[in-house]
Amino acid sequence: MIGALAAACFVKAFGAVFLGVARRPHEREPVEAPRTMLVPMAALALLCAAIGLLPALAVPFLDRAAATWSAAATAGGGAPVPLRTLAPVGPLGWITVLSAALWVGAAAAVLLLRRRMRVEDDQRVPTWDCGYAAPTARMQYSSSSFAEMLVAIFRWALRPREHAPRLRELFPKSAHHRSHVDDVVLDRWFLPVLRWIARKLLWLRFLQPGRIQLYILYVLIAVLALALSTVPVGELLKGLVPR
Amino acid sequence: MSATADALLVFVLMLNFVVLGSGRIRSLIYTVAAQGVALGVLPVLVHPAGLREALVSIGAIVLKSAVIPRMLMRAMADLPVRREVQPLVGFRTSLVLGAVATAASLLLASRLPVLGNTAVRLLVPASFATVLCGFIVLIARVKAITQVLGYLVLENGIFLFGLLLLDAMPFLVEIGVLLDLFVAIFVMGIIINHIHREFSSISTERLSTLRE
Amino acid sequence: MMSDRAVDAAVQPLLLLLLPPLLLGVIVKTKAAFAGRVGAPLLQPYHDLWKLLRKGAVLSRTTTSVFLAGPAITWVAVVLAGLLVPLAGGAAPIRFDGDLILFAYLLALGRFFTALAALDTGSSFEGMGAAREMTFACLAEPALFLGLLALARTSGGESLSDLFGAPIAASWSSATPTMVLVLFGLFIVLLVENSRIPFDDPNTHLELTMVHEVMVLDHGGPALGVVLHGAAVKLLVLSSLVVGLVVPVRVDAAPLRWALFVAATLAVAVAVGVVESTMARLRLLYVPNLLMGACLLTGFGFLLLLGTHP
Amino acid sequence: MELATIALPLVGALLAFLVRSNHLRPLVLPAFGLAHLAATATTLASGRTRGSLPWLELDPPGRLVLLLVSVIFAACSCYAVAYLRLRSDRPNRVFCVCLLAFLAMMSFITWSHHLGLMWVAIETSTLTSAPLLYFNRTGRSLEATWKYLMVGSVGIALALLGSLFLGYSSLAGGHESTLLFDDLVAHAAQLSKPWLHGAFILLLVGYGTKMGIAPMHTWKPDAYGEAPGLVGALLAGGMTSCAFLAIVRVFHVVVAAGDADFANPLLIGMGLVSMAVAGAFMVRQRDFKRMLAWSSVEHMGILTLALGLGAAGAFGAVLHLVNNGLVKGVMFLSAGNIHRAYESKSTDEVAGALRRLPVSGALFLMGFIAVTGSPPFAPFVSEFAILNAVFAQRRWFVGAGMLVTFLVVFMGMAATVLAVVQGRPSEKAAGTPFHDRVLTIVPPALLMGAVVVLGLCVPAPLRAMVDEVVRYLGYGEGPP
Repeated sequence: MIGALAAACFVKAFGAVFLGVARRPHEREPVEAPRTMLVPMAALALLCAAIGLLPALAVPFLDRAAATWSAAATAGGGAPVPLRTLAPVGPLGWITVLSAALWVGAAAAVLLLRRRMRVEDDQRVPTWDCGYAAPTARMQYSSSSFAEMLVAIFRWALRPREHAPRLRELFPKSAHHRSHVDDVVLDRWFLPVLRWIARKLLWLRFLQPGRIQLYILYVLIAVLALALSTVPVGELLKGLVPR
Repeated sequence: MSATADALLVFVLMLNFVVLGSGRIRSLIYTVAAQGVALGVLPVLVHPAGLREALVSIGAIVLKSAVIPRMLMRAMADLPVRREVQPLVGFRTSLVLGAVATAASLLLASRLPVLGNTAVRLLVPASFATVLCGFIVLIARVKAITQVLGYLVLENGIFLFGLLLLDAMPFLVEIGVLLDLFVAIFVMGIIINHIHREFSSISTERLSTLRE
Repeated sequence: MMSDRAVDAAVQPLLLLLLPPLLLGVIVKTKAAFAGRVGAPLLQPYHDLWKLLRKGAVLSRTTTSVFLAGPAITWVAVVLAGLLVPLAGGAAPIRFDGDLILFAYLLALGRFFTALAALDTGSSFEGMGAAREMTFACLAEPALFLGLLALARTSGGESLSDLFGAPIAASWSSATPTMVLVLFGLFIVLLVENSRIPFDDPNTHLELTMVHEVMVLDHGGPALGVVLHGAAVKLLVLSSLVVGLVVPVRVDAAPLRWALFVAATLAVAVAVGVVESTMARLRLLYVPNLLMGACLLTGFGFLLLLGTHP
Repeated sequence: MELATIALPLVGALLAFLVRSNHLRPLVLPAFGLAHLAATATTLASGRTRGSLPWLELDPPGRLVLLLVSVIFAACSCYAVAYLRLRSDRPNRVFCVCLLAFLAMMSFITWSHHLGLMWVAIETSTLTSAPLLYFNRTGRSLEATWKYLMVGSVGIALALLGSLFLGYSSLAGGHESTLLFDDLVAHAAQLSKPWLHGAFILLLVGYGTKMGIAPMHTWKPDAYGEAPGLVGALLAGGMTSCAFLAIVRVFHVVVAAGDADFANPLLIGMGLVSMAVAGAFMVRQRDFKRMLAWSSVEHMGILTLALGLGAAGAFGAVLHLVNNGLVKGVMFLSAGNIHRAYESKSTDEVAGALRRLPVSGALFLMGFIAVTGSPPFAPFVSEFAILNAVFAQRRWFVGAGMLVTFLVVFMGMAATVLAVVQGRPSEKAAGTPFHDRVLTIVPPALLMGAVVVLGLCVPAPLRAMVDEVVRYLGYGEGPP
């Protein structure tokens, strides 16, 4: 489930942001980020691809790290039991072969298809709109509409917030509908609990009202409390009866 | 010899109740001074008379019954503040508390292994009672000057207990303790003056702005 | 025996590429038979594909390079997934521990890129299709995974080939309830993944009702061909899972095995056709419930095993 | 040999009293402060720890506290010069005299080896520090001084009674009554138990009041909140350490008497209570000086708790004593700077300290990160050792309680400190004449440097002293 949810989330994110038509006219022409920002991202991407392609390279590093950790686990004595080293776990050979096949195959297919379907820009036509009179860019699927079905399924957990228009007049003018899902765990459970605790702790402030007599009383109470806590109650009762 | 010591100790206990019950600050100071005198005499009675004991008792008498009360009286004189003692907890309740405290200290003392040979069996309970009465005065009175007197009563109680182990305390330390008491009262007197100048009253109700 | 594996390895890719359109033809034929029509000839899909591959292309102005990459990558992913599955009871050309996870995620990869290509066109129809497809996938994937896990537990192996080989016969006898549940579960997954009737009507013309078709709405010419062939291969791959379950018999002779496999696959296609013609499309709101049902089926099957098998 | 460390400051006090000009007098402070540091160093290096009188002897914990007090005073005295220059409007005769007298008394505490003598020293130090609190001459600081003096004196009176109990317990135990630590430890086995227990309770409450552990902590937020930053640093760094020293010495007697399992639960209980109270009152605290006071209450709670853990916790406790002193020094001095620059202590008016006072603000922030026990700094090492000890002894609830209080304290302090440090200073704040001066920044920076160094590696001589204290407590070799 998690894999599919992740896929859905990234399709939504990538699609809404990069693909389709611009929803609003840009104030100023969006310009590519400077090279210094691109290079780090590219480097990281390459690194991921490299590990994906040749996991065998990363294994020795991971092994050593895991070994130290596992050795520490039994520092109390006894021979350090090394964790199952990563090598035999993952069929690294096959993974390399398959990912290579995937890369090469995909590249070849894309190039082949692109050569077959070379179309000059001027011959391009608007997307097929099933004959609708005036499709506007705003009719595209935005991110919340994309996720609407999923949110509906998990409504009990996500508690989406709806801002539906309330129609008041007979002939409603412009209306808007916005729904968003806030960070459930943080907003719904964590912060309210913290606020409640803070209120409870504030209530304790009456313990320090500023009157000095009370402070001296606290000192006396401390002595009595300590004295009583050490003398077992039984002996205390026995002690009440003077010898 | 121990009979007179016992009598004196009973007198000290009585003074405790007078302290708790007295309504006017002036009488409070006199009572504490009387207690000072009674305590001053005790070291000579309890331990075989020696130069050290004599010096300690003279020092105590001079300090507790003369120097400090006069200082407090002078502090009282230039404070045009009403003379009554403002009790936080009514006089009667303080007296009842005092009685309970004395009973408890008597009981506690009876359970603690006091060495038989000390001439005075009553010494330990008396000191506990005085300490607890000092606490009651500190907690149950509003005016700052009465708190100083409560502290004095507390010190008297501890001084009483100190009589048991006169030889443990080197003479120098004994005088040090008395000196400290004097300086403490002196500094408190100065602060009371400042309080009066700042708040034009020495009741601790004005002294409760700092709170959480 | 070595030559036998080599034969398998050679036959499998060929079969992967050639057999699938036939399955589509068989499904169309069975539906026609049910409707009392003669229906299109069995080889019609081959002709469609051939025609599409040679047609000219029309591209929308809003599309970027992602648009064409979608179908290409999907096709490659599905074919690779095909290579993982032991078609004829033998061993798959590519076999390693844990390849069932790779298999599921290759299918997911294909779906991912199809959806991206759909969003690239910027039309609300494709967006709707992509949204629905992703939602259904979220519910179908767990069913697939649980089913494969249940099989892995019964057969004790960890790679697809171990699952579907000899142990199937043994597990049918030892854990029949599980096998039945997993079979139904996988069959429902088959229907969802290939957007067959209960979930989506492949040959409807009403965009609003489509799921998978509307995603590929804007593809034309060779791209559409690639998409159709990819979908067909996916159908073959998933039905081979079902076949592996249903046909436990292990026969040594290679040609006989392959023949048996082709026959069984066609039988599955007929079954799909039967389902399509007997059931109507489910309302969109009920689809999640049915998918939840599939998950429960395979999940329950898996739970049943917890007690018995180590 | 002890003359140097005690007499020197007294001579300094006298000199300060004699110096006429308000301007020159502050210079006496660093002179004698550094001289005192030098004297301490030579005394410790030379190892001559036996005083001329039988009652004066520097035992291992005494050495450590003397060094700590001396270092903090040296830093504070340099800071004081600039501080008194900035506050030249106010006569500082009483302030300088009392400051040096305060140092003398603290050294006297570390040297004293007789319970009664130690009591006199602590009482006098309370009396000498009272005028320091009243330096600002406001109604609030007057009230703070009164409370400090009153609660402190009552607390210490109980400590005197406790000392007499201890003396009497040796008398009741058959030996002649004595208050010398060596004799007490020697006869520890024969001390009569009820008197010993009574003595320990009274001494714990008495000196606990001076340390400021709950429930006797009530004077601390008022006193530290109203005192100038300099005095707050000295009190939080020096005075509390001396009070803890007194409790360590008494605890040593109790351990020698074999009653450790009587004392440990008390210490752990008091420690946990003070940490909880500090945590509770730290939440939504708008006055950052009072927040520091609550942080001091919390750290005293940690010290008491660690002392109660026995052998394992002793190392952490002693190390934490040093770390806490240094970090409190940094926090109070930088808080003093911020308070003076903004002329307000409440987080409503104070904001953007990093912009307004770049160095002090940074030190205040680093101090906060150190005080809440974050890794690169010293308190982390000691708190980690303490927690390690707690969990090694399978005290799950105590450990859980500590961790929860650390979290609550961190959240409480973070809210206040970040409100002070971040944001943009108001125009009124930008207008005030006070800015970071060399002498107001260098002392806290040096202390911070020490905290960082201690966080990375405990230097050998210090390590030796700490191990000595652990041995002194009778636990043999401390944990590695």
